[in-house]
Amino acid sequence: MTATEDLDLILKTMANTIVANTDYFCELDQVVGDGDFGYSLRSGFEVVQAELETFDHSNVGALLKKVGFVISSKVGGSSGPIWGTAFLRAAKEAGERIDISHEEVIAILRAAVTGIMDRGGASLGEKTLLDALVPAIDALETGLAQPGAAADHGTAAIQAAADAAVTAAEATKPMLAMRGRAAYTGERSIGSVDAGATAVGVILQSISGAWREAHA
Amino acid sequence: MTATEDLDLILKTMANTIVANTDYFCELDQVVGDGDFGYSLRSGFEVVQAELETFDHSNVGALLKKVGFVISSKVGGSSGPIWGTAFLRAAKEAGERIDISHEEVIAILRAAVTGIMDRGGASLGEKTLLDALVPAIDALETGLAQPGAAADHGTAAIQAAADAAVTAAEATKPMLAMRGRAAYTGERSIGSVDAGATAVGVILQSISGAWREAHA
Amino acid sequence: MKKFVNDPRQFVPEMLEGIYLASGGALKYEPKYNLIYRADAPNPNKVSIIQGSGSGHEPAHTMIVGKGMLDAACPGDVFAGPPVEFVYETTKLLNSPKGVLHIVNNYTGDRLAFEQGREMCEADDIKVETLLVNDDVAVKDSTWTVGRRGVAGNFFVIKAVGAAAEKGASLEELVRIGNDVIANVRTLGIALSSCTPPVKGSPLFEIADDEMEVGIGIHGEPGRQRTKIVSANEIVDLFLNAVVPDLPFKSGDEVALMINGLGGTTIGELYLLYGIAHKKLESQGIKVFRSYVNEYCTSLEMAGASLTLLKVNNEIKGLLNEPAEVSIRVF
Amino acid sequence: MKKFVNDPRQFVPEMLEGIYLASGGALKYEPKYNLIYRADAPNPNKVSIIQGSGSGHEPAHTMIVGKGMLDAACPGDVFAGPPVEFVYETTKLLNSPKGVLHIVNNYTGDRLAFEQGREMCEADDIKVETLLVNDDVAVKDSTWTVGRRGVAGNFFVIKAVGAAAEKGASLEELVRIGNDVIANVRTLGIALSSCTPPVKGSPLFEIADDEMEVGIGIHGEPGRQRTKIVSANEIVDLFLNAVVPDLPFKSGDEVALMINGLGGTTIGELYLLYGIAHKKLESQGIKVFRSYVNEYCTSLEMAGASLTLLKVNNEIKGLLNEPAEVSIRVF
Ligand SMILES: Nc1ncnc2c1ncn2[C@@H]1O[C@H](COP(=O)(O)OP(=O)(O)O)[C@@H](O)[C@H]1O
Ligand SMILES: Nc1ncnc2c1ncn2[C@@H]1O[C@H](COP(=O)(O)OP(=O)(O)O)[C@@H](O)[C@H]1O
Ligand SMILES: [Mg+2]
Ligand SMILES: [Mg+2]
Ligand SMILES: [Mg+2]
Ligand SMILES: [Mg+2]
Repeated sequence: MTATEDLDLILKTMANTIVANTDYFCELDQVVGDGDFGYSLRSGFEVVQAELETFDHSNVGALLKKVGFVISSKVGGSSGPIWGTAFLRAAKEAGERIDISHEEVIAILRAAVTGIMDRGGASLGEKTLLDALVPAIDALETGLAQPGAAADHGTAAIQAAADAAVTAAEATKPMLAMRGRAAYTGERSIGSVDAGATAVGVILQSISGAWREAHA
Repeated sequence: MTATEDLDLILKTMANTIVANTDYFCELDQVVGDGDFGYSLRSGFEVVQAELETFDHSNVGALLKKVGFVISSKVGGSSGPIWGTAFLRAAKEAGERIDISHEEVIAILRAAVTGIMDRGGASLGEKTLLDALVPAIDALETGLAQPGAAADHGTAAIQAAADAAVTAAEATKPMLAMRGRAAYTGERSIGSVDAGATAVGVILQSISGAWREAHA
Repeated sequence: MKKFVNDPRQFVPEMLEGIYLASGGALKYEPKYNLIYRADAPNPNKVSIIQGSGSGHEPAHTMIVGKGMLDAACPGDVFAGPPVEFVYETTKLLNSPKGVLHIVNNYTGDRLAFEQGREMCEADDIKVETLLVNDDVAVKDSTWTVGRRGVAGNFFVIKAVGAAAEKGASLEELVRIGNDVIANVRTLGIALSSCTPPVKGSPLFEIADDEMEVGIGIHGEPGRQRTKIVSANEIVDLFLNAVVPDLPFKSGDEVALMINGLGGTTIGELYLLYGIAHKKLESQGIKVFRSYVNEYCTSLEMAGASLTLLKVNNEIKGLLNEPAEVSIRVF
Repeated sequence: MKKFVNDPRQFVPEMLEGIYLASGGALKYEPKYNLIYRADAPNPNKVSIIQGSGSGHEPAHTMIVGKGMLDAACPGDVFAGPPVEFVYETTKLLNSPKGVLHIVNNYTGDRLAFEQGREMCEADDIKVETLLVNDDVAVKDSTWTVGRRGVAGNFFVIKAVGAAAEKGASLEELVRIGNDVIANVRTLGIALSSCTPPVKGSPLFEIADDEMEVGIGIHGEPGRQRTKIVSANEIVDLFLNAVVPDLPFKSGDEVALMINGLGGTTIGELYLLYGIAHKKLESQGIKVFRSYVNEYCTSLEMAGASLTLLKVNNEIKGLLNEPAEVSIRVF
């Protein structure tokens, strides 16, 4: 599989997972947010789901940029700028490559994280999706550096990343929300997981499953 | 007891009964009306209840007129003009009398009925309080014409009137409402008693009880 | 009860005091008669226009006292017409050499109070005329019934005669104009929920979560039928199929189109209904001259809406376009 | 769900189409960007003023586009700020040589969309300035938080800069005026009920029949505390005890006093609250310059109200007194 084929698999799985979990993601956002997180993400990813094949596949950057544009034009709320910026920064880092090394994958993901931080001003530990995303990338980096990583097409590394995300999302529970709408609740935000972080875990688990199947 | 003492007893009992039955009268009005009949009557009769002693008692007409004025200044909805007109017409018929014969009682009550009909345009059988009030006056007239009527101070006649009102109120059930708010419900008005007619029955039963006690 | 209220029996007086205090001197308040009136009334060069219906329909009619609308309002309690004395005293206080116009919604309570009040005024040699508003098509009109109810169309009657009175029209002219509006205005209301009068403290009627009442009265009187809630498109069809054939409104007619909220429905939904109704009317060749989308005549916090059509001619168009200054405003 | 709606996901576009059709040509509508804008905008002699927040707060802000208020509104879905593209395209379309003013309520979603949108516009050499509205005293402001929320005070910011822009004020002047209003306006909201976003179809939160939420956010965000419902007098004390000491408003100050309905509360109750608040303020020596009693910034059909105080100086008083023409109106 080429890098854009791999990316297609990831994007399609991501879109399917988001559409399938719309209500769940909303429920997560309802505890201390306003309950629209799932709807907002769906508005963009249902377009990705339906039109992915028609997107420019000439290189990795072009494909990521198109997804960033779709999100910027369809997704409202905090998630639009945050996820949109993530994809646009990843696209910039990927550039016109059609082949991507393990190191480049990590660099692209780190660029997305920097974009989210620039856009939303959040740091780690402030109870946002960063608290799941960053540990997952760390785990992926470690995993991909293992000797067997090339042989299993990164399957184990991706699973490790997904597991790290789930664990880290769970660990947002005792955190005090400092960003986004949840921050208004102050102390009341303690005791429930962050919606964005939990969604990252759910999405990465789906991607890991799809990846294993595709590369079995 | 003088005529104004008798009238005081009737007015006090009437006021007490209306205040005590406010919620019940509202419930009756709720089936096909707007549920405010009890509140509307209360607005006037709680003033009668509290201030009756201060009213002009120089003659029957003056006392009835004062009640008519209180109702006209306090009672809203259909009940204000209907009950207010009834008292004002009764006052006019009673005039400056301080003594009232049985025949005069009936004439005063008939004047009230004519007033209600003039004001509201209703005839018998149109599912209004007239359908209880008129049969009650008929029964009173018959009762007062009996040989024993003077001896028992009209106690039996008043009880007969009260009973006639209750029976007649019950008989409004199958009627189609043609007047007031209930008329908007058309066929739906069939099957429930008229609020005003039922209230007349309740009030007359109270008056009959109080009368019997006072004249025992 | 989900309401901002102190003693429920003081709800109307406390509301009226708020209207008075918010007016910045434009209105006066006489607590004895629940009376809100223009500080500059009566004006000897102008007919005085009075309405006194039940409360609970705000902004009608206590909040539309002002230049170009009512001179005075003397409401009764929630959903009860005013006592006769309020009508009599208000008319006396507002008496003008040009006469007094009573605008009465066709409910037994309102009618009787205004008829008796007028008799008392005429005995005092006050010149009074009456307009009877009856725009609700839900109720069949026939000789043996109490006739149609007056609902949101009331706004147009007041607007037209209010504007004409401001320009010095005589009592007779106002009666002609008012009756012309009444002859050309039709309304239907649909309720999605009940409402809770403050003194009662519980809902006026029961209605299931998936039901609506078509043809509701503004005091919760039952309508034509109780059905399942349908889509907004189908609801607009229900409105138009009842209202349009009633006058009838015909291709080529120009109309004012009002979507009135009954109290608990968002203005967003009202505009959504408006858009659908506007398009359906234009597709029938009925041209919308002016739009009215807001709460005009409510039933406390009832969720629901009514649609009103007023067929306009040049005279009515001119009067609707005149300015007005009342409590209920945005700026 | 007790709502007039077709496909719930089309709720916002269908509402916007209604606003457009009701405007009689005063407004234009671009469905691609949920965009409602003045038919005569952009005006090269006037700064263009744009707001784009979540929907569900109507009449804010889509219904206050017009002369003397906003030039354009590009809302997102119910309770979600608009996608970045809406902000970018709207600003491009409304671009004026005098510049573009973004009025943003302080919510993460709105801020991020407008920040990114502004970056994109500046890359296209469009001159943009931003006002951040944050009047809600329920939320403690400190360096490590996201700051106060923007709620009903938004209306006064738009009214003031809208009036000034109409008279030709520069972008810099508008920023000064807007920030002056923002520095002097404070709000607290109290909810008696929840509300139901159309797409969600069920209430946003649970609240018992005898409970209220003090300090509610306009998207149902929790407030300062959940307590039993108290009397209207006590509720006004809660409002004033939170709002007055915050600025603080002091004896001798002149204020605009707004009682804003959150959607499901009757205007009668709003006037009742107004009257109580007016008297309590005057007893503290705070003089009410102008009253605002209506729905300005709602949370769908939520029962509840907010109280806003704006301390006014001569400049702001003059601007508040200027006329405006928008969709939401009575006449
Ligand atoms: N400043 C921020 N930086 C990064 N992520 C954030 C930030 N604010 C919120 N989030 C994430 O966004 C999620 C909520 O998204 P969404 O529901 O779309 O926002 P809202 O409805 O508040 O506009 C949160 O659970 C959190 O993970
Ligand atoms: N035209 C009428 N003539 C006589 N009685 C009437 C008339 N209309 C209504 N009523 C009586 O009044 C009662 C309702 O009174 P009320 O609740 O005060 O009226 P509303 O709320 O409709 O103004 C009815 O039950 C009926 O008995
Ligand atoms: Mg959210
Ligand atoms: Mg009644
Ligand atoms: Mg009534
Ligand atoms: Mg949101």
